[in-house]
Amino acid sequence: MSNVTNFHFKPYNVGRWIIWGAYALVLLIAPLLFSSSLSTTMLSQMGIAIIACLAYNMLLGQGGMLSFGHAVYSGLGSFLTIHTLNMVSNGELQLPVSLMPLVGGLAGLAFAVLLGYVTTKKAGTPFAMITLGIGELVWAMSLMFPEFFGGEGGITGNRVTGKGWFGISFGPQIQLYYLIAVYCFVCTALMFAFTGTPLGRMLNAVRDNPERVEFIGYNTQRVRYIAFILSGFFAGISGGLAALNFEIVTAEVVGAGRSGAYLLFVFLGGATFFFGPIIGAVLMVIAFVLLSELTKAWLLYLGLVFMFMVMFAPGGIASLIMMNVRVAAYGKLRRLWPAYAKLAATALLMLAGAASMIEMVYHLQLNEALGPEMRFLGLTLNTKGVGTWLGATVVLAIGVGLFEWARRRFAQEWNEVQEEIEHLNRRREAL
Amino acid sequence: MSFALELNNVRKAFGKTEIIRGANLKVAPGERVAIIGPNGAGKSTLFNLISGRFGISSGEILLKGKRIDGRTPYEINRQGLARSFQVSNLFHRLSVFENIRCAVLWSLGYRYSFWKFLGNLDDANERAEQVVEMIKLDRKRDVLAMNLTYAEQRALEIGITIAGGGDVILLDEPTAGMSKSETKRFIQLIREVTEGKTLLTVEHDMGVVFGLADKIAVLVYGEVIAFDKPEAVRANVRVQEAYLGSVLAEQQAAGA
Amino acid sequence: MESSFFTISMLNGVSYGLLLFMLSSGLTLIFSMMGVLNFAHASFYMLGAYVAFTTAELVGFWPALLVAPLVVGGVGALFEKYCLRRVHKFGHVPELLITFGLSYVLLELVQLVWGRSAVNYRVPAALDGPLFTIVSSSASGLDFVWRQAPAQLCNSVDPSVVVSCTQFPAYRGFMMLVAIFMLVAVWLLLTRTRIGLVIQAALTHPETVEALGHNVPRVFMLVFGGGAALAGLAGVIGGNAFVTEPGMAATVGSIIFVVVVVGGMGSLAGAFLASLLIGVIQTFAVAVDYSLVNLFSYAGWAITPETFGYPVLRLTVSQVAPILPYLFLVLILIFRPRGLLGTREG
Amino acid sequence: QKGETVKVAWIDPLSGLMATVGQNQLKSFQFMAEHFSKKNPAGVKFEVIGIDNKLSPQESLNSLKSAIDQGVRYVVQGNGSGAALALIDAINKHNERNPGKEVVYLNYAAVDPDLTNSKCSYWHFRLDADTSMKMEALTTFMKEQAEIKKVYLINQNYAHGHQVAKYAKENLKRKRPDVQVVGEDLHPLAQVRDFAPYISKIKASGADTVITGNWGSDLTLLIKAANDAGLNAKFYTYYGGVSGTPTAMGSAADGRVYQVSYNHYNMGGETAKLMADFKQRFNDDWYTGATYHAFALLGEAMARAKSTDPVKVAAAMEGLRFKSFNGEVEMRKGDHQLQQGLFITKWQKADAKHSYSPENTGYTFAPVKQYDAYVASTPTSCQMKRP
Amino acid sequence: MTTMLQLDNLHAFYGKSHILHGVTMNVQPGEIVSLLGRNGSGRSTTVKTIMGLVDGQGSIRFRDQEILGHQAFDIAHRGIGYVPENRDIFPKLTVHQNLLLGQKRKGVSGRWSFDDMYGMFPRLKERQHTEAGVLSGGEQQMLTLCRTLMGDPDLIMIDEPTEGLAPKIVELVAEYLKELKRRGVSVLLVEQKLTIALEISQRCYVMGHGRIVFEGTPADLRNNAYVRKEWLEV
Ligand SMILES: Nc1ncnc2c1ncn2[C@@H]1O[C@H](COP(=O)(O)OP(=O)(O)OP(=O)(O)O)[C@@H](O)[C@H]1O
Ligand SMILES: Nc1ncnc2c1ncn2[C@@H]1O[C@H](COP(=O)(O)OP(=O)(O)OP(=O)(O)O)[C@@H](O)[C@H]1O
Ligand SMILES: CC(C)C[C@H](N)C(=O)O
Ligand SMILES: [Mg+2]
Ligand SMILES: [Mg+2]
Repeated sequence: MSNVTNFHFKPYNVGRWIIWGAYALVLLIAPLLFSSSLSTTMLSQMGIAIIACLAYNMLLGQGGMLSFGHAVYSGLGSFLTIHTLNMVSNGELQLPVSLMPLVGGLAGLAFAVLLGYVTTKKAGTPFAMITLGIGELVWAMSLMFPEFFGGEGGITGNRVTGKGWFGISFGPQIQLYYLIAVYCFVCTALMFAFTGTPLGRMLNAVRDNPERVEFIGYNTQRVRYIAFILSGFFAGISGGLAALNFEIVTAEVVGAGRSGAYLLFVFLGGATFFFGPIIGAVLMVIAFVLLSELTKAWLLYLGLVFMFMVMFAPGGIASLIMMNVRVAAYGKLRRLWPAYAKLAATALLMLAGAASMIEMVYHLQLNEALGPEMRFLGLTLNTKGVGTWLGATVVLAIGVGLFEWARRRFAQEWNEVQEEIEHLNRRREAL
Repeated sequence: MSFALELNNVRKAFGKTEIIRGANLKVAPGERVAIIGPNGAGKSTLFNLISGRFGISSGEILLKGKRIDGRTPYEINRQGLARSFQVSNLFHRLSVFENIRCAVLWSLGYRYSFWKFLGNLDDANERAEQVVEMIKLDRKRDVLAMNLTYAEQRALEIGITIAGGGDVILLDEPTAGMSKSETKRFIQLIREVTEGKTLLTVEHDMGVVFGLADKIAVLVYGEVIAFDKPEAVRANVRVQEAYLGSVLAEQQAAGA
Repeated sequence: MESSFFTISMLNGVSYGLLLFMLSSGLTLIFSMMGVLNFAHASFYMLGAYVAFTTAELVGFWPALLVAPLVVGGVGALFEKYCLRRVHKFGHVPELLITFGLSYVLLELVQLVWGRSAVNYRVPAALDGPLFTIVSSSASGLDFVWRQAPAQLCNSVDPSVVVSCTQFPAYRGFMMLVAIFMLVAVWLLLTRTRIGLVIQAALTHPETVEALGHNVPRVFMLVFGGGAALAGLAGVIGGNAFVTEPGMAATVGSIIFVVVVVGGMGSLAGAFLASLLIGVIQTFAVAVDYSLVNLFSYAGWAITPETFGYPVLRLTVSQVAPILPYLFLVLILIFRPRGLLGTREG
Repeated sequence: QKGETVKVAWIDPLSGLMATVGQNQLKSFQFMAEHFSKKNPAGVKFEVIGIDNKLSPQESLNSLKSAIDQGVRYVVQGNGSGAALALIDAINKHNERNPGKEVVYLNYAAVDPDLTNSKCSYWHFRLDADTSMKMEALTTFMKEQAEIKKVYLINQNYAHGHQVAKYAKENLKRKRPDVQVVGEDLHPLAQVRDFAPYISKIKASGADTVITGNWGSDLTLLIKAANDAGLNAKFYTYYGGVSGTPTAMGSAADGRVYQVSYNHYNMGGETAKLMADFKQRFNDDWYTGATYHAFALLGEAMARAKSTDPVKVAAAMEGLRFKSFNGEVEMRKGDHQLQQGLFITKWQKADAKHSYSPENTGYTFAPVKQYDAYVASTPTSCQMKRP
Repeated sequence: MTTMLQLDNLHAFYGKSHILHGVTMNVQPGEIVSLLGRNGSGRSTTVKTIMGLVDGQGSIRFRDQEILGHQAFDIAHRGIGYVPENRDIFPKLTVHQNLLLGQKRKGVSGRWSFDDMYGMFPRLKERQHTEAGVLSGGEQQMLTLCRTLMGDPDLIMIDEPTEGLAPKIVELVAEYLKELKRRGVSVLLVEQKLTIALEISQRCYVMGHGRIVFEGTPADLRNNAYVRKEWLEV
């Protein structure tokens, strides 16, 4: 992917104000649009995940550090926050609940200072493997030390403690959501600001060419280390918020699964763009909470989506968006609409065919107790009927055929548009 | 007076093979020195030793009178020594401007700060703009380094080297791979941007050597066998034997 | 330590080490040659076990020994050809992620085909039972008896003499043999052919290598397929030695990375050494029931549950034995990032 | 309440390490729901909604939210005391913060004694027998086995394993002071691939009996390794019958593995028919007896409360005595722990008398001893807070 | 005798940018032909297209057989050798291993043996077992040339072989190119240094903007001030 943009930090940029304003607005009104209790928790979790994924991307996207163990920092942040919460509940300490995520942040920071020192000595594969090792160690310890980690049951707490301000007790999920939203906004802004600081830029330089960095006066190890600490801080904040959100912290929060999810979804969202991880985080929550409820085959879908994304859009969703933004900036997006529409329609048809077959297979294997009939896309399918299978196959085949046709048409138009843009650019350059 | 750069009996061995065998060199401030020598004589290695990329086996290296051997590259750089590479060594996913700006940050004292915005660092931005203009890449200011042509990359390579404001500059084959016409333009560029600085450069093109250098050092098998004014070096029998003494070199030199 | 216990533990350690090597040899092959950290390796291992199970049901264990690696190798080769190759140019991280994705897909597919519980994949009769029995008696020391030791040998007549018999399973011996076979095969591949060179060169300059007359895509496909086939072979052997179930991939998932990394990126000998070392260390660590508490009380410090850090001090070596490899990994990477015998850092 | 449909959310893993077990139990619940919808004293219909919690406490909370959004007022869960604790805690908070929308939680397999002691909750009802009760029965059985002289404890290094080890030592000291505990090991959960070193250690210790709370691959690999090394000790286990384990044990474990549980494969009567039906329908074994308890208990309590409102039903369930497949059982009022008889069974070849063979292994767990509820009953320290 | 290499109306593209616009040229057996031109005129692109590394249209015939559209390794096996510009040595392999990879089949070398190579550049022999990545720039250049020779090509295409070499070695390389010719190898030489190119080649082509703008003998070119001025110098 060659179209990587750069973020010049130009203050007083109108576009920027609009984007940040819109971001704040989305955070503000989302729970009003989606108001069921599940969606409120999901929104809360998205806010938390956004901070975590952005923190992770400080390493991966901006610093070129592939970590397999970043959950250690968010997780330990969670544990210290919940312990603090319990101390406050027991009256051993005075601290408003709204500041507790900072405790998590400090914990993440402290552990990053400690463990990051050895981790960031190296880059590349050794870095990746050290994080893997440390992650496994912390995870194994978490089950062995029930005193701190609470064993299998974890540590529970009650966020309704101390005296609330103006009736804000953080008991109702919605109040907590707004706390998370505020943290999410502030952390996003801070992390974005970081990309425009000398250290942030040097981190990019270290990613691209650590050797040269040494010859322009910087110690690469130090650059990585400081970035790691900052990333640990933000990860810790997200952990702290998670502790308040769930009011229980168990060993899984430091586990490899969590770390792996950060990696996968940051990548899926797009590690090369600042906002990529935000998309990734939203998808992560949707995938884990909703997708697994919608279908038993969610892991299969997830795996396939990953493989396709890595193959066809290695820059993640963010890069797809930016490619279209570029086209739009030249005023040519309208021309692509029909092609997009065809592409989407045929893709849906193809997916419907494939998904119905997958769902039927899973139904046969898992839900036979409910009889051979299953509901899918509003239809009742008889999983034992030859006709159903035949139908699904036909839909799939037609879908594939049409999709291929639409894809070719689209590719052609897309190329044309790109060529025209190139042409325009060259003309502009020549002027 | 103290020399800008001083090498005393520097030795370097890789495994059993000794590549630099007691090199001595004293460069006065403001001098432009070209280092020539057969392939594999150790010219690039010498640059690597001076700039701290490799440690020396014995001897000492002084920069403006201070020992720098055993220091890390970034420490040496902070003392005012900058170098370029034989193969372009850029930050390929950053734009031309960002490449240069990265290179000026340390010297302006911004170090590892993450509480200031680059956009507000007027001195750094100004300096970076200046350098971009100097290396004549202002029209490519926002192009990613990896999308530049070869010659532009070489120019950027020089830009990064000089941007930090170091006053001792090492350039390793800056014109390699360029055609005659481009080479000419480039020599001019180097002259401009290194005005008033101490310059060491490695070159095989005698045109460049004679066009650029006040003094020439000849490195053969890890030893400096001659260090003198160009004419004197050209007349030196040992140098002719070891290195020059060919039609090609004569022609190139004549063309300069 | 008693000599019989020592002998048995040593045997256990070495055979466990060889087992680890068997599991990770394909990964080493792929990693050392192509630089790809193949997260789906364990899934190939699982696939090998399942395919072997079905093949063994149909035509018996011995054909399965051949069929399963071929099938898995084929799957690996196809994956390389249609997926991995496409992302190669994007760098190592996408390569790694696509194998991540593959591991999900393989797991789900295996569950769809073979169901979610363990399958009854058994050791063939010819390899069932002990290879030899170690008879240790407090009177006459150690003695090795081929196959099963007769019952009277294991029961002492004299009550003052303690006799105990420990069997060494034949299948474990077989497993060791296969591991050695893999070592030799991979070693030959690396040293006797130029495939390794071609791939290493192609990692940085694929076009140049092609221009020199080497069919680079085919070589990549063969190597990846070969690595997958080795995983498949490990699955044939490991599947019945342990349990063939969907969780089997996850249980070996990270330990094999430890072996490869500790050994040194790209070093076969290193991986072999690391396997043995980890096997032996871990086995002996299990036998050590001492903790820091014991150590300190030895030195005269009284440690009570109130002492700071008691939960850590209380852990015995045997309790942490299975996670020692990770500790080992972290320490090695910090102090010798190239790994035991590695030559490069990444 | 007659004719009403009662939605029961099943929150347990369908993916990950415990997916196999989860699948089986979801099927069991669906099967039992169907069975009890046909006849129950309250005349209600049961509908089971399966939600995958991926064995994760945090995900369980999401599942709970989703269940509540779907109008569910009854939740069942069993795999993992971690998820159980999370659910208890969340349900306590939910019920407190949302009066009128209370949710009741039936725990069918999470056996951490804390759940009905220090962490007990009014909204939580446990249908399985907890670790301490099972150990009580197990050691009572061992008391009578004179040949037991040296015992070795090997367990997973986490809460459940710690508890098994603790109760084993306490009970043995009390009931068989002459028995020597010759060794104790705690190994990390699901991390050990090769148990041979542990077996050597057990062997070296001279133990004749091993007590283990291990489950899943940690149990099967342990038994396999023991068999390979020719270790002749007897194994006293908790989880020999769980999906996958019978297959793995096979003939290797013949006569050497004992299990303590509140049901077994050869109980005859109604269960025999249910098991046969289940097997025919799903080609799988019905071994989670608590799925039966759950609907028997709910049906009975709803009939008494004449309502399906969780608050009333919960009140009715307290202290309720009802008939289940293993005789009359009682939901003890003080801690909501079901009091029921326990069985000690032994892995052996299936024969005419003990004919049900799990996973078509040709082997079965045959009962060797039955204990009445009072034998295995353990005291509770629960101080129940009632609304 | 058949023509060694014949290009007819060759067009080439990098993605969508059109670089070669109908190149027609040929190389006869036993001939040294040089291809001259300014930076960016498309010389490297021409040889890469012949080698199958860049997509082309038109016709490329090697010994009267069409090779356009074939894969690079196949073209190499037919007997074309290619020495890339910018030192594409394999940095992690030793010098010897680099040479080993030059052989198309293991252990099969034709006209050239390892000893020939080491005899040609003794410097390489000294550095035999070092990683090629640490070689000096000039040493790398020598290695690239030798590596291709190990494949025993009948036609060798060399892209800027003297780049970064000391003047003395440059002359040495010129000698070796003549030696190649004596051993019956045809050479297509892409060069920057006019002196050398004109001295050793029999014919030369000059390229500009992806087209052939001049064809003739070195003597013709020397006499053609217009072409030199317009297409070669500033
Ligand atoms: N890290 C290293 N390990 C082993 N040998 C090395 C290393 N670095 C350089 N050398 C050897 O040192 C010798 C000198 O190399 P150097 O690059 O300094 O030559 P140079 O004078 O710059 O030549 P050129 O003009 O061809 O670039 C070479 O023979 C090279 O192989
Ligand atoms: N990979 C590429 N993608 C796009 N354009 C390219 C690529 N490589 C070369 N070009 C363009 O093709 C044109 C011809 O390049 P080529 O490398 O063939 O020139 P050359 O005559 O060999 O010059 P040089 O002296 O620089 O080697 C140039 O304009 C160059 O910018
Ligand atoms: C696997 C990757 C994280 C690192 C790779 N070895 C590299 O050198 O960049
Ligand atoms: Mg050099
Ligand atoms: Mg070129």
